Amino acid sequence: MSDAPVHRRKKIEIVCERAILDDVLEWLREAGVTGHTVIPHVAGHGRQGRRDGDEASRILENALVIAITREDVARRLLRDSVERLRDFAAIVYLCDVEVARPDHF
Amino acid sequence: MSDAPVHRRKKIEIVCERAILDDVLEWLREAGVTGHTVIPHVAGHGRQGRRDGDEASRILENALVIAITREDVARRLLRDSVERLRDFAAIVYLCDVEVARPDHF
Amino acid sequence: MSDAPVHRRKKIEIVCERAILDDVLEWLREAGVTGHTVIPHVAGHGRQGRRDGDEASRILENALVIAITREDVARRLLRDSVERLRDFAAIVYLCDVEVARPDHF
Amino acid sequence: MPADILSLAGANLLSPMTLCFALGALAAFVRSDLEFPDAIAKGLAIYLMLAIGMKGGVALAGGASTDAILAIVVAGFVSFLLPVVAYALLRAATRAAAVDAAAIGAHYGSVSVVTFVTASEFLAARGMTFEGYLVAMMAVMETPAIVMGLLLARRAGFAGPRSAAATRHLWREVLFNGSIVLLVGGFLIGWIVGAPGYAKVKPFLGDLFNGLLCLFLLDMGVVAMRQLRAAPALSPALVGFALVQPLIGAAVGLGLGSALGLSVGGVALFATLCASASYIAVPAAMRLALPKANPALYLTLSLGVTFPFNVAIGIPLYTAIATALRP
Amino acid sequence: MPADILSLAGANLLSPMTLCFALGALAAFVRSDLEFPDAIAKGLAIYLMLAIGMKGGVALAGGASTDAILAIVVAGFVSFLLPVVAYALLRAATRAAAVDAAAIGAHYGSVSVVTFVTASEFLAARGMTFEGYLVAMMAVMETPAIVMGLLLARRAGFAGPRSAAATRHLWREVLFNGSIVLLVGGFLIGWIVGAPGYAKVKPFLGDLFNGLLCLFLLDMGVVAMRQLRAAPALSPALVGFALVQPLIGAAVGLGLGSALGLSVGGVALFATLCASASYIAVPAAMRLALPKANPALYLTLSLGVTFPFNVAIGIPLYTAIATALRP
Amino acid sequence: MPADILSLAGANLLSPMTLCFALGALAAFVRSDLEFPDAIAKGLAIYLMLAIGMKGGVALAGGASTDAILAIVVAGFVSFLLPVVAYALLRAATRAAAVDAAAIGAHYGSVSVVTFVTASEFLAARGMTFEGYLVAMMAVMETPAIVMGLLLARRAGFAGPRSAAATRHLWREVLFNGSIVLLVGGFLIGWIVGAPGYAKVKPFLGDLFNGLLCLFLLDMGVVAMRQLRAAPALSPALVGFALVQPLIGAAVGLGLGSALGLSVGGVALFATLCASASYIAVPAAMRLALPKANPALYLTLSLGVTFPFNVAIGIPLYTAIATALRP
Ligand SMILES: Nc1ncnc2c1ncn2[C@@H]1O[C@H](COP(=O)(O)O)[C@@H](O)[C@H]1O
Ligand SMILES: Nc1ncnc2c1ncn2[C@@H]1O[C@H](COP(=O)(O)O)[C@@H](O)[C@H]1O
Ligand SMILES: Nc1ncnc2c1ncn2[C@@H]1O[C@H](COP(=O)(O)O)[C@@H](O)[C@H]1O
Ligand code: NA
Ligand code: NA
Ligand code: NA
Repeated sequence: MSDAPVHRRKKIEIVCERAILDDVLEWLREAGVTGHTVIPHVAGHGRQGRRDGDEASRILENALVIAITREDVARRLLRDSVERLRDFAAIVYLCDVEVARPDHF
Repeated sequence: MSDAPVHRRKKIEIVCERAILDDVLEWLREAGVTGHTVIPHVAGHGRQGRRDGDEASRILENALVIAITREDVARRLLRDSVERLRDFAAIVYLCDVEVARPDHF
Repeated sequence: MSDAPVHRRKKIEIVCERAILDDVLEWLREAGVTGHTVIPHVAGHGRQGRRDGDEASRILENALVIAITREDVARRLLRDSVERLRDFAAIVYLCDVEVARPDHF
Repeated sequence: MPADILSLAGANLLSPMTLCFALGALAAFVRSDLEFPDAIAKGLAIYLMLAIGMKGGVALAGGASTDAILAIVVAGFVSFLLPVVAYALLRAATRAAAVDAAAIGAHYGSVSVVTFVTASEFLAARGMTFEGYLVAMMAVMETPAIVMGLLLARRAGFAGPRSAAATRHLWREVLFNGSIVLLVGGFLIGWIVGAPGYAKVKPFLGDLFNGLLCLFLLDMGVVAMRQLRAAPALSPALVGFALVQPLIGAAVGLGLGSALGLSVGGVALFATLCASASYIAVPAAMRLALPKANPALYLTLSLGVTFPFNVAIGIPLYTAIATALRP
Repeated sequence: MPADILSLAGANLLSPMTLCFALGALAAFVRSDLEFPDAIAKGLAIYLMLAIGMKGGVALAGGASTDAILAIVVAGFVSFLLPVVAYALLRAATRAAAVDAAAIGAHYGSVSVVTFVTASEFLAARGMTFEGYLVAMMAVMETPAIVMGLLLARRAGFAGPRSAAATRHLWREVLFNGSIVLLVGGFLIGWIVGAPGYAKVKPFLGDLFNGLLCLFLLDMGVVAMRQLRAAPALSPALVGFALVQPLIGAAVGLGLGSALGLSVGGVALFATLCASASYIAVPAAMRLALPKANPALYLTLSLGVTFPFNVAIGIPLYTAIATALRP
Repeated sequence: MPADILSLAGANLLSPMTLCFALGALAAFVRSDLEFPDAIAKGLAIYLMLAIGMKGGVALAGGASTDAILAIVVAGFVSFLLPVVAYALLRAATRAAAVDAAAIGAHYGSVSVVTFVTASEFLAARGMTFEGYLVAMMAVMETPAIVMGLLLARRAGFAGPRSAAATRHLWREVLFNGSIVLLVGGFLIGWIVGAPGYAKVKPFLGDLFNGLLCLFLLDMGVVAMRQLRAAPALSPALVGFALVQPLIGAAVGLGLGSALGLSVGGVALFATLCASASYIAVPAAMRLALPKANPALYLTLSLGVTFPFNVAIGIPLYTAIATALRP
């Protein structure tokens, strides 16, 4: 077990309003992220108040994007997010993860 | 890139039965957490058996709460959770994250 | 606060196609994991292209499995996943977490 | 009369509704992947409650009698007191813990809307009518049982909800849960608009009722059987309770219904209400207020045992007795 | 005539549809857990749009007149220009920021399909007919207002969408959003198949219309009231705007509708379109294109204030005036 | 006769159902945000299967002939053997890998319920009837093809499911998948309750059928077109396969149906069943059992090419030939 090789990557998670989801995914792609996972219906509360997707236009609903990627890519995304997501309901954070197939991410 | 300032925070995640979701969110607020994200329909299995929200009253369903906050707040919540959530289906854990906008959390 | 005991565990997260969800959960159980949480409807993009569950058979949909467990169990699962999940759309990664009730996991 | 009961029961077992219920149960039994999306099940429930409420209101439109008001008050008291009977029976005849007995009792004091609706169609198919205010009686029986369940638990030393949010949540549940709003609201709307207003919505709320009930019972069959399968093995004593308690409730309903001077159909329906157990509103309330009670117990008894018993056997039985009691 | 208005308003307030809306609002007000699954609400909306579209197409089947084409073009222009009126009014009479005024304006230039549908049933219940192409007028009014809203915002110094994906998304929303596809598509299908083809689907798309509208309005009541409760306190000036702007829009619609030679029912419906504000398509577009505008403002005004105002008071009022204007 | 086919095809293309399908496809083509919630689509599918099953059972109520049993057995064999034809064709005429050919073959041996239902309405609109047991034939054709697909794959060296859970899951899918339960269950219920029982649910399960089918086909249009768009470019040979294989299947169905002595409507429907390809049950099974087969291929061929082909052209074509074959 101890001999299993450990490969470190970063996980970036973005909670954002659904309206800009396509935009965020395009941004990730351009930055060189090769895959992502989306939890499409997520509620929340933050500076912009309650957002629980309870109304007809559904603009008050969030999505949660998860992407595993290389450290440099993740850091760049984190830094750029400040400017990029300024006007929208959104948060971004990074976290260390270990993966088994380094070629995958 | 290397010059991007890194701000450390804690992420607290709580999986709990939906019945006590409002209660848990109130508890977070009182503890000084300024925002949260909720994944509203989550299935699971633990000491209390299968919980997959398959029945009409939906009491056998979980929610997943994510909150980014300061380390001291997160540790206090983790400690208090033992007593607070004793009777319910629930788990709590912390994880290190990095954020770009420290004022946000 | 500083006297709160900290117990380290690993969180393993698996994003996989829903078709093999039961199979994955059986595998976790066999490996000695005592609980899990499932986010049942998750979209994504990876080597196998877009998977957003938009079609009638719903085979193009993912689930996200979260399990907190001991480090050795998690490492073994990570190692075995390479072989076990080869043919399917799936990713696996580990992350450090702290819990309050060590007997729980 | 026994011949009567048998023929009623036979006709009931072979109606499209009961057969749909059986089909759903069978599907879940063989672990078919047949699955109703939760949204569809909720949508159907909203439809059934609004439709039955409005039908009741239209039937009463124009006048409201003191008869109706008396019957509604009596129904509320019955819901409040039936949990005591169930609690005593459970503690005497089974090994249920006090907190479980209190929680289960609350379920049997309250009612199952689908059981009521199935019974009302059973009567309609036999040309029997009933008083419009039966719907209001059902609405009023939804939640007093919750309060009595909590009192019983407190007496046994179990505190109710601990946080302010949980208490508020609980009271909202008791007073304004969705079923009550739809039943009472639909009733009032029907009462206000009367037959002419109802004509506009009848193709939807009236003509489709049976068909949508079929669909709903199909889903209930799946849900009830899944609950039974997932549950821990129940002791024979507990299963016995879930079969005897409805009979006790029905007896109370038959007696009081006759005393109130209800029609034969009305007596049968009131008996059905007393015999039925909640599986939506009360579990949600108990989970909040009595977390130490075991949900697998109360869900399985009400949904897995009593509900199918009433749908298949109870309804024709209570109807036959109500008919026999006719003065 | 005032007596007329009052009796129309009274009849409207006591229809099952309006009462269902009130019931939903009440449920949300007491914080009942009554909740329509989102899927059901969307399914109902799809039904209503397809059904109203097809009805309109069948009514016009066979022929399309220059009258129709002229009316449709006029409707598009009205939608394009009404935001300017709303913008001016907001800037003059309230303290709304320029970007908020532009976004709110776009909502009032566009239309609310449910308001239209409610009005069409109100007319039908009174035996009044209207031109089939009113549906096409509604479809064409859905989105020109979005473009004008963006122009107003740009004039005030706010850029539109920044990324290519957002721009594409916005244009798809303007040209092909789901409502437009269903209304125009349903209209064309009705136009092609005519009465004989429509007969096949009438039991569903025609006979059930009122009943399903009840259900939809029940949900709208919940949604509108929740929006009102969750919103920050609105200034009296803003609430005033949300009551006056529909009257201005209605006046425009009454005038132009008469000038176009529409029937009484047609004039009333066109006035209703001009008076109503979007709460689905436009918010979605504004959120993307003008993120600095405050969504709580535009949603609360259109959904929480103007929508109930039109359903309860506006529709009978505009109808009474259209009747009085009859040459 | 060619004139016949053309006029049938024309009438079919201009029915509300086909037009709704086209509208959905168009909406997806222009990337409209028109979207059916998944729960609504599933709810509609449950309705269609229960309704068509029950209709079939009622038609057969009272008696079951040896004719029916023979036809049902033959249908099962056809489903089992058609994948061999498809496999051979794919391997000979396209560059599909063996495992893909086996998986695609399984799809074409099985059936598409919506295609069947659309065909049955096509016949009804022309006053043509068919044997009630056609529904049972459809149910029996759902899954034998899966078994043959796995045998073909094993012959080519691909193992089936590897874990015990996957094998159990697969067998449940083959024997008790939701469609089979609803079709067979509905059939049996209809057979038991007969015309008098059916009368109670006919306003819902009968009268609304066409209208709800419209809604379902609208969604299918969206889904089929999205599948086409998302798919990798298909080789012309593969597209050709998806157009030729239905014709081969239809020929088999026309021949065997005539030999079995089915009515003209029955022959046309059986041909449609043989021509149609599964896009719900079989993909789910193949994904588990043959993960190395490419889902984009089998989904696109069955849902994106063959399904629209059958709906628009196949059904009137097979009907015209069945009519011409009448002795
Ligand atoms: N501290 C936090 N922890 C977790 N999620 C948050 C936090 N703050 C904000 N969010 C999420 O991010 C969304 C946008 O946040 P905001 O831009 O602050 O309104 C919210 O609706 C929440 O879902
Ligand atoms: N080891 C674990 N890993 C991940 N989730 C868990 C674990 N144990 C419990 N859970 C989740 O927490 C819920 C409540 O757990 P319990 O209180 O143990 O029944 C379960 O239904 C699961 O969703
Ligand atoms: N880099 C990544 N980050 C996050 N999720 C991913 C990533 N790559 C793949 N996934 C998820 O894992 C699923 C299967 O991936 P794959 O096997 O690469 O197609 C995808 O549909 C995504 O949901
Ligand atoms: Na009861
Ligand atoms: Na307007
Ligand atoms: Na076939």
